[in-house]
Amino acid sequence: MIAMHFLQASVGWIRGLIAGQLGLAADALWVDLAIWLISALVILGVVQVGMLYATWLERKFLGRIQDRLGPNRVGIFGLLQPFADMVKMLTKEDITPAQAHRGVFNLGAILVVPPAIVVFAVVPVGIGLIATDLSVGFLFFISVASTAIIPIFMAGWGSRNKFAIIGAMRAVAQIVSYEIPQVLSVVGVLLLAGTLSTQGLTLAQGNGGAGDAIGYPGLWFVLIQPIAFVIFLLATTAEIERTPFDIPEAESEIIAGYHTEYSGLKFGLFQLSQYFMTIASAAMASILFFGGWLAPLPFLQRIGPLDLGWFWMGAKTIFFVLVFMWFRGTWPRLRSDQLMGFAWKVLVPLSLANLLMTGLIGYVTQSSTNLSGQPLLILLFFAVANALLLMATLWLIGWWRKNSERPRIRFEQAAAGELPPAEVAA
Amino acid sequence: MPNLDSILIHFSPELVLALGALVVLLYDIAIRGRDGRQAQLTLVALVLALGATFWLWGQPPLAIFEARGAAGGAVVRPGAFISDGYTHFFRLIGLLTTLLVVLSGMVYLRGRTPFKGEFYALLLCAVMAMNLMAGANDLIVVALAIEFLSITSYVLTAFLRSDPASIEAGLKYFLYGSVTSAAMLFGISLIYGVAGTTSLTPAYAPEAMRTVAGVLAEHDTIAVAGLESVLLPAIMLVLAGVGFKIALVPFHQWSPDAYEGAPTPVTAFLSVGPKAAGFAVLLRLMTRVFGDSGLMSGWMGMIGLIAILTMVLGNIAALTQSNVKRLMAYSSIAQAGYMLVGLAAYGQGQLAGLDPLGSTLLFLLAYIFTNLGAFAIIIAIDHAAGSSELEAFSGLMKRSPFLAIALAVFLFSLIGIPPLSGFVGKFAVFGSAVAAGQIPLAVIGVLTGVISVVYYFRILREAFFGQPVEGAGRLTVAPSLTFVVAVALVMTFAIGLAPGAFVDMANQAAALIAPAGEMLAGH
Amino acid sequence: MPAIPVWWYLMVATGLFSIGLYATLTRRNAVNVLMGVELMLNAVNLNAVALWRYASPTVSATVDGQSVQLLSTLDGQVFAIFVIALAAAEAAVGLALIIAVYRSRRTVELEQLDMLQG
Amino acid sequence: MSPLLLQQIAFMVLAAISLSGAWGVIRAHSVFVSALWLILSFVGVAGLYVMLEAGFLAVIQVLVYVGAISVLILFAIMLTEDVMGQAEPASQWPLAVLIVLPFFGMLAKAAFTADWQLSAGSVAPPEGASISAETAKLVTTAIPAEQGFRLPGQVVMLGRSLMTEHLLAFEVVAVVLLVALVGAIVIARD
Repeated sequence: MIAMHFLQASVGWIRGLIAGQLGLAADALWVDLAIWLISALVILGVVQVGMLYATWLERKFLGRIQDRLGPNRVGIFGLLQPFADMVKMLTKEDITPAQAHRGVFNLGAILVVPPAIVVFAVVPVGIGLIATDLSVGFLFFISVASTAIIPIFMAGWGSRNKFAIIGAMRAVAQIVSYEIPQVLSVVGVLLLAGTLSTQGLTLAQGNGGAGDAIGYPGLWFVLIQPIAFVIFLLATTAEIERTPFDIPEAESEIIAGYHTEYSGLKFGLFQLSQYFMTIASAAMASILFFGGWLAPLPFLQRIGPLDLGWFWMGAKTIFFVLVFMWFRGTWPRLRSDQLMGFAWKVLVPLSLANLLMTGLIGYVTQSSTNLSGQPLLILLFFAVANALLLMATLWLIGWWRKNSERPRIRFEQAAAGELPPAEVAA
Repeated sequence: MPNLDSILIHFSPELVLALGALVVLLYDIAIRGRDGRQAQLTLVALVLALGATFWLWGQPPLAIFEARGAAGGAVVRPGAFISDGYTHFFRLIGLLTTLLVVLSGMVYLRGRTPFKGEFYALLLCAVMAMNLMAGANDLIVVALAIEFLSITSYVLTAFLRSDPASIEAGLKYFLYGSVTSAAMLFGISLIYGVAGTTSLTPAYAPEAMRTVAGVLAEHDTIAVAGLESVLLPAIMLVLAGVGFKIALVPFHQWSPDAYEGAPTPVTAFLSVGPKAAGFAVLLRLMTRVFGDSGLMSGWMGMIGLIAILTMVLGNIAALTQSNVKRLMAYSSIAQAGYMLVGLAAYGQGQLAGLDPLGSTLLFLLAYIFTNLGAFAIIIAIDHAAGSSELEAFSGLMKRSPFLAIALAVFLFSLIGIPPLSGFVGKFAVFGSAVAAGQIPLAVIGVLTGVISVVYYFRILREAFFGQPVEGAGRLTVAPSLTFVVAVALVMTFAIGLAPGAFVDMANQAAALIAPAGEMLAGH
Repeated sequence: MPAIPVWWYLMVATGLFSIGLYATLTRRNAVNVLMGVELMLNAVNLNAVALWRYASPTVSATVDGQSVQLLSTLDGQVFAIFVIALAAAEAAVGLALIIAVYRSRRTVELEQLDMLQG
Repeated sequence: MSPLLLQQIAFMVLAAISLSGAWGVIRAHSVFVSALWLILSFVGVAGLYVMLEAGFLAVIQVLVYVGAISVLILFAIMLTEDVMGQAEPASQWPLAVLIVLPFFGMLAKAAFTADWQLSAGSVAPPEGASISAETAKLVTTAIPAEQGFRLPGQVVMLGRSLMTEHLLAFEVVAVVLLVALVGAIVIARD
């Protein structure tokens, strides 16, 4: 409470300062605009630096995984490497292919960045510390992230290069497909929290949050919805096109996919947006399932008057960024048909099953008077249901692996004339 | 919260259909593409839904999917779906149509498509959409149901995807349809704006509630607020959407192409199902919602004009067609024009004992059996010859006398020769027009009817006096198809010879959508 | 008096609708026609939401001890949501048809689709 | 500058975005570029929804139109066009103008002259149709009000509305989507 008052007071103090500078009343529209501008600049700055060091972290971490040292020449531990990289990238020649559709080609590279920045508007790092607490925060995140598809199409089409187009189409097919399990897996969490606001979702995982009000204890949602969490993590990895779901830019097949033709600064913009999205997705995973800026234990939430929300949020985000990097370092890339099959035949049914389970338990516990106020019993329900779901998962993955070979067999049979033509056509 | 029990009871035909569609799809997956009994399952679902409809006929009318207040459970918003005699009438028409279409198309489809399960599931969904159109009491449900039927129709039209004509027909149907439905939705959004609610009528609800019909009835207020200039264009836009489903001129351009390219059983379905459902929506909207006297004078002229255009253009364009499916497309456009005459005669006096709207319903009832019977024969010939050109009908008399004579009966009925059902229908609508003082409509109807003799006789001449093409032997017809022809024959004669019971049926259904007595008396 | 009169919105919607209609009437490429339809549907939604915001019946309610005017229904928004769903369904079927036509005819220019004509 | 004027400027900008996007659709020479203009128009309309205080709808607009329908359209273009393909110039435009202009005039005049406030006030909602205290509370409970956050807005109300007043439409749209899914697969599957 004290920390909250401290923060609110400080926000008020900043408002007053700005108002004083501009010579306006503290609640004037311009002050609002100035506050928005400041938060935008803060987000941009933090994310920018975060992105630069994410590249460093990635190279260092991958190096360790692969028993190497990673960058260690520029600065201590190679800490200045990102800046060297940046200078290199900015000074490279900017090439636009002669056949490219100039406008679409350039616009594609420019438009790829804004969605990746805008999503940070709904990432909270503490009470009151959020750019805008939208009532539809999570949906906002998803919908803005989904607009990133359009510049990918523009890049692929504008390049007039078949690898770029194939890469773009693969990327879009993948992103669109994985969006479905990504959203469906979270619906269970949304049901439990009863809100779409990211701030509300965070608070629902704390003591005294909305979770308590409807009979769920102040627990991180990962404990109640573990399978949903795994689905979300995998789908998100595919959404941001990282290994093992990085088919769109599989170097060995289609060079660098939709950004094959880009160089210098424009290539840098693609890199930038990808790291932005990685950080944003890591942040969203921690908000949805790991309590966001809430500390793991209540007494760790603040030191004296200082709220540590930003610290916990940052720590969790970095943890998930590392998880994505760990995926990249250790998993092989999936085949294209496996990739789509995995989304539609495994993740979508599972997330639907998870939603059904959550809805059923939620309905039972809310309609039964015996159960309200018995959080442990409810948790037990969820544990049993999740165990059942886990078994279903394993069975489903086994089935999928058995069946995912089938297209090849059918194709070979067809080639050998073993299947009737009608069936081949079908 | 809506009342679940009443939904389960009064929505049972649609629930059965939805469940049936699901079962057919799952069955199709379970048998893994082998030849199965999807058609039989579909028939079971249709018969069950028919049974439910007959059973509901004895139940008191009710509007379901109502919203109730949290506290006392009082209805705060009238039901979104009306389950009364009018709805049952169209449920019956929709279910019977589909039953006959499935029976006559079973053999035709075998071997023509690998997606039998999907075909029948879509057909069941189409019936469900038609039923929804008949009972819809909410602008949103009206829009959804029309669009639902449209989407299923597009897919069914393009169902034979190895046949370029089928796909092309589907695309043309789709493009026309999506434009007109967007126009209709625009009109609906304007009507919503005028009324402030999407709920259409206070059907069977005890309390007075805000509805579109209620707001529009306050005609003076609307005129003062200048909203009349919004409503008439809006009604016109809605007419475009519904007119597209019925294939009224000038929203008919899709229909010859779609009819010709679609698989013949689908053509049979399109020529009857969406038309009937379109009329269901049209009549209910025009009378119960826009039936206020001030508005009516605005749209009555439009309806009369459309009826004339439809009758004239349909009959004249049919004269030059060489493909029978295409010819039947224009023929069915013309028939829809005749049906519309009943609506154009509405509210201005009536033929002894027959409501003008009842005459439309009676015509519809007569039309579905006659037209489906004719189409059953076209399906049989198309199945055997692989073509629906006029030449394929040559020498039908020698190849199958039963079909040839049945065809003659159906076409005579479409012309309107007594004592067949078509005559009763035409007599009813044109009689209503005369009684309502709409003499020009009746005269044009009769004259265009005379024109229609020419093109119907072209088919009959081929069938009776033409020579069978080389190698075409006796036409063997599946028993299910013979059954359809027989049923259609029986009904054609029954409605023609003993119209009494059917007139009662149509009248009772029409009475439910006629506005209350005082509104008529106000004229 | 609100800052923006409702007819401004309605005018934008009408403009979108008219441009969409023009596109459907003049464009030869089936995909372009479909885009025109999408514009028309957007006009529908804008209309519905604007009229919801400005022309819905209102009721008084007490929220947190303060008496406020609330819009009593969400019909316009619900209508728009359903139209969006319909647009998605329609686009899926329509584009499937376009792709199927292209597969059999190698064109999606409407003037070259002339197998059926009377 | 007053908030009122600011709102009007915002409206103008968004309206200009929507309409210029639509104009681009009919003027662009390439189908792909047409589609990009269309997306711009969608975004503009989403902005107008925000101005109309329909935030949920704005997000849905972006999610479905920009994120899904335009992607479908772009896919169809990529699958059906020669990548370099140029659309032919529009045909029959005089006729189309003849149809569209009177239509626009009629609707625009109607929208301008009509007194839309009529429907807002004329019929009083009956007892029970008003938002109950209970409902009003529900809208605000998702986040404890004393913590001073914004209301979750209309999302909760929309959900309730879909599950009560519009239950039938909600169920039907599910079947429509299933039918569209099945239909699209039947038609387009290789």
